[in-house]
Amino acid sequence: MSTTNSPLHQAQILLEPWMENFNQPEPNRLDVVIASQDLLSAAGALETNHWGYLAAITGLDHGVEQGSMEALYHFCTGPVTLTFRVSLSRENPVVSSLYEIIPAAIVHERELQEMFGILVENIPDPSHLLLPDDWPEGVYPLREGFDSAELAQDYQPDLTEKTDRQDGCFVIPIGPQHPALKEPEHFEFTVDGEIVTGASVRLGYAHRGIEKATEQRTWVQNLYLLERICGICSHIHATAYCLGVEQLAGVTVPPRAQAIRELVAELERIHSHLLWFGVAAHEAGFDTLFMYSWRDRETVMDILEEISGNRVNYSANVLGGVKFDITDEQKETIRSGLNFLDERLHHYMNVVTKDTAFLQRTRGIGVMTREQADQLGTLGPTARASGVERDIRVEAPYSFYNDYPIPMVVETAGDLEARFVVRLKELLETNKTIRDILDRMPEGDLKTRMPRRIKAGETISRVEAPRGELFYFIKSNGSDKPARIKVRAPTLCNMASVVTLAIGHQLADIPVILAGVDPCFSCNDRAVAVKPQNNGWQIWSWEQLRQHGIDFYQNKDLVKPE
Amino acid sequence: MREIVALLFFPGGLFIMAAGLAYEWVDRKLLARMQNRLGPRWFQPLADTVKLLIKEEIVPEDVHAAIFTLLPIFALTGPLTAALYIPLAGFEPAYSFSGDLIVTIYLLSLLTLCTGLAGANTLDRFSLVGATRTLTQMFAYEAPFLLSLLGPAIVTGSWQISEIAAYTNGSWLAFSQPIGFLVALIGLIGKLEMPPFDAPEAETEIVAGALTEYSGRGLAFFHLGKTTELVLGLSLIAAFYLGGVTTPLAFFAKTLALLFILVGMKALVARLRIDQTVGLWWRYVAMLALAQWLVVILWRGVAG
Amino acid sequence: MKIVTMAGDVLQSLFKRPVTRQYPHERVEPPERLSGCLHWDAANCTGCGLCEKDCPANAIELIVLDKKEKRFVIRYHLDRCIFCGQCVVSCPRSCLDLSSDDWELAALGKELFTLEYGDIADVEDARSRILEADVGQSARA
Amino acid sequence: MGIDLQNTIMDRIATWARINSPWAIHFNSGSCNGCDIEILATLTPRYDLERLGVKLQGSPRHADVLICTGAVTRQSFSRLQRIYEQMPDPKFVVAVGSCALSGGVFQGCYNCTGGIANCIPVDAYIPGCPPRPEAIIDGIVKLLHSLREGPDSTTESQAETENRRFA
Repeated sequence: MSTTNSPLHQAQILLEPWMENFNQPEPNRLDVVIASQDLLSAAGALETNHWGYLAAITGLDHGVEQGSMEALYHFCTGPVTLTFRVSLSRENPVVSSLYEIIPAAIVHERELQEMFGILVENIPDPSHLLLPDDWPEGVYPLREGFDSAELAQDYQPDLTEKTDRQDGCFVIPIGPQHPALKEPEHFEFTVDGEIVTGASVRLGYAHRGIEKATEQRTWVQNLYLLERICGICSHIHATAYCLGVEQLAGVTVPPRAQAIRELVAELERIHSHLLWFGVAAHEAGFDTLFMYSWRDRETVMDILEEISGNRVNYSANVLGGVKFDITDEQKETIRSGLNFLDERLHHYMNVVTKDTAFLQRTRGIGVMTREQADQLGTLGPTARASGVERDIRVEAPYSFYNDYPIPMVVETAGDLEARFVVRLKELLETNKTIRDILDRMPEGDLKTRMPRRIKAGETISRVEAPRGELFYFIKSNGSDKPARIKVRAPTLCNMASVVTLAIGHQLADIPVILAGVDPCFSCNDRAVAVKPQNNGWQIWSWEQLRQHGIDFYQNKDLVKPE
Repeated sequence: MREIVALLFFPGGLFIMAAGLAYEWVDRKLLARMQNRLGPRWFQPLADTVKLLIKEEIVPEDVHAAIFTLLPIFALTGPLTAALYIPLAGFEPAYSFSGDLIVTIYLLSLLTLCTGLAGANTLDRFSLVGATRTLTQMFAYEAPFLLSLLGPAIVTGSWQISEIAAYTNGSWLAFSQPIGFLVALIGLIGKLEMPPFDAPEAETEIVAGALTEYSGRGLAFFHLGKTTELVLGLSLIAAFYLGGVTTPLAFFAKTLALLFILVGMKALVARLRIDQTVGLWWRYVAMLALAQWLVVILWRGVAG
Repeated sequence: MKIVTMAGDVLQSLFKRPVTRQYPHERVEPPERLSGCLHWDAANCTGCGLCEKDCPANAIELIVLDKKEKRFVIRYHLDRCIFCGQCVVSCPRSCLDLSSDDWELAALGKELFTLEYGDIADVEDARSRILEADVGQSARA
Repeated sequence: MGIDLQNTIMDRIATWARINSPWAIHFNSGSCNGCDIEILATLTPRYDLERLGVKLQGSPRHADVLICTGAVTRQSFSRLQRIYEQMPDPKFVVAVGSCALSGGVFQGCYNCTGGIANCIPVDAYIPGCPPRPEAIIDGIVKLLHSLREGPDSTTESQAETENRRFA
């Protein structure tokens, strides 16, 4: 407990001057009530003392009767979460932007603004992050009383062609349909010859409105809705949700079920990383590597299909446990699959670190320093490739990671090569952990009974998805439907780095840099979509871009005046 | 009569196009097998071409329609004409005159030029970048490729393909001029925009490069032009460097062996960026080709 | 520093049979647990409606014609189903099953995706009731 | 008579070429990625769609078949229509996955318009969440089959499957 308490204690001391009230709902959480005018100073105090990072901003609408809203700023470090609760009036909700202190806050704030209609003052770019361009003014989907049927009725798609050409600049659009993107997002890169001088992103093509939808479905139905935020990391989304709901309900999941959850999560990591590995190689124009890595990926897909019955959305979780057992026969299949993969992974490691032609495309490209990675709020393997030690499985072990620990893999180079190496090394560790689980799998039940109505309360659930930390905020009001679920997927945080890193590179490097952070827009938007929060950089405005371009490259030639 | 046959059936026209499609199949099939896949069926390139020919052709707005329609035809004409001057399938070239080597090299460049123009003609941004890259790459590989083909010409003391082929018949210049041979081979990859030098049509960056806006017949013509050029290039290199292609057996064996090397490169090497491509060509390959050239000239001076 | 690190793989593949499965000419048994089309066993059904309630995609409609006589029709929307198996877990009498061999479901028209399980007469009955309800609704409108 | 014969032969050749060379383009209209990776998987060594002549193209101008996934978010609605318009005739649309068929699990979400068929005409539907790569190939084969035989034959064989399920 002392390890958990000391950072929170420290935070309590730091925040003393502004703290109106506080409570500790769970041992690893501290909720601090802050007045909206004190927000900047309080966040500044954390930032100057390097206390944690901003993980997410959640909006809460308490409804017309109470007439109030709340913005929750979640800061995390290690296993603890510190939450600023800022109360706002429903008629005139205003907060000030944390952009000056925490540049990474802008995405979260823009999401807050468009989803709740909370005005964020001084935000550099107030445009839509996730919602469509033709979204009606003054309609905020996550506020209480928003009716999607009403909206759908008078929806007329805007079919006019939008021109995105900038005067005097040559703009290369990538997306929403583009061979480099398997998902619809829209990037625009301004190029001078082959050199990229500016970049912007439009998210929201995959924004489906999942967070709102969760409030209309039962706890059970939401499990599958949230699983489909992302088809690549489906299991981890469902797991994060289950962990949170079980925590709220006060239910303990049988050990065997927890072991199976971790097993599937790690198998999913193999599938996700190999998928990414192939796609990144394809972006770099190395199709043979793509074909081979996807061939080998079929091994793990077969395993997943055999144990769960589905190749992608395994539906392994139910609330209170898991659906299926692992038989001894299946354990053998998994072991032999892992042996094959181990051998192949060593081979690929050799390829990415030795192949001259491939290294030309990865070594020293898209370098992100530790400071940048920290400042841009990157997560997961992208951050770890730059030497930032952030891995929830190690820092705040959930589920069964205490019993089957996994070491953290960190590289320091920060370039594309390091991102390849980090992920491959991670897979080797993952394989060891899976073997460990198979060898020492506890006996017992697969699930416990779950109530259909969940006790009122709030909880936070953080897990390590293949792409980085996944953050869930779940609030129940005691009914059979959640009051609010907020999802912040890792890609939201990582997108910022793409836009920043792209400037000054060759156009040809862009797809690889983009692939390098392993973006998952469905997570992003979906998640984002899922909840009001997560998405990303719809864009950096040109001002921001320029600012960053100047800051990071100090090369005025590369940044064209408008 | 002989002219009509030469123009329409052999070696121009039908034969060279059929050979092109067959070689394209070998290319795709080999690549697939190297990637542990089954690969396309034998008639795949033919089906692709026929399908493209009967498909609707969309002429985008804002382009010069006549140029848009005519460019593919010119692009195909270049290699088809060049086929008349190159020894194919064990036969002498259909036509021959002093200096036809130079004409042939220009005819072979026509396809690249047309591709570049086609890209520049459409206002699509991917096409424009593709066109820039195509032309940039052309300036990079064209000089070393030319130099590498001139090596055998200097040894022979003639600018006529049939004479050079007759001279090199039986003597494997690949051993006496290894650098020239390598440069010619790599030059051919660059010319055909095959991986690893496929930056001009890098799918993940600029969709399909200069040809992004082409559909139907236009695309089919460019496509045919490229496969035809593949056969011609292979045949030329085999004739100059691999001891001649005077029998059908020698022709097919040697060109397919060369194709195998090409496909191997394709499978094993990651795509180079356009700046890396240009750097590689001018900094190393062109210098090497020049060195080889000088050696050949000096050697001739000393010996002759 | 090597130029061709993948040469071994490539050469091996040339002389080996490719891993390609020539589906549909060559079929491999799908795994036992595969989730395919939903099948319903009418005999045990009590008409509790849990499957309909828990389905996250509204793929199941349970039409109760007569609860005492156990006359139920299940209308299953294949195009909505996400094959998650929650209905199978929820069903207290194990009447539902995601078939492991009925998975080649593609079709050229959407009308084939609405499946009705139950006694033929019951299905007819259910259909006419729905039709009546529809007529009633449009009449009111 | 002569002209008829000629026409028949030309038609046959055209159909043959179309069936054997379906170049595809893939558009994700806001799906979860599950279907998209399975579509990509059909191109990899295990399934290798190139053996049926399918080639994934980047430009809509080169494609014959639009493989479409997702529940069509409002933001991607017009993009999808534009891509469809950019494709040259004859063109076919395959909707992959439950979301693309009906909205699937995203029915009723405020930003989803629910299904590809609301946006552009669809020629083949492949249910699944996501469909296995084999099921995707099955759908494409059924589409190609219908091109050869005309749409009726496939419907008949489907009806048989249907009866089996009833029984």
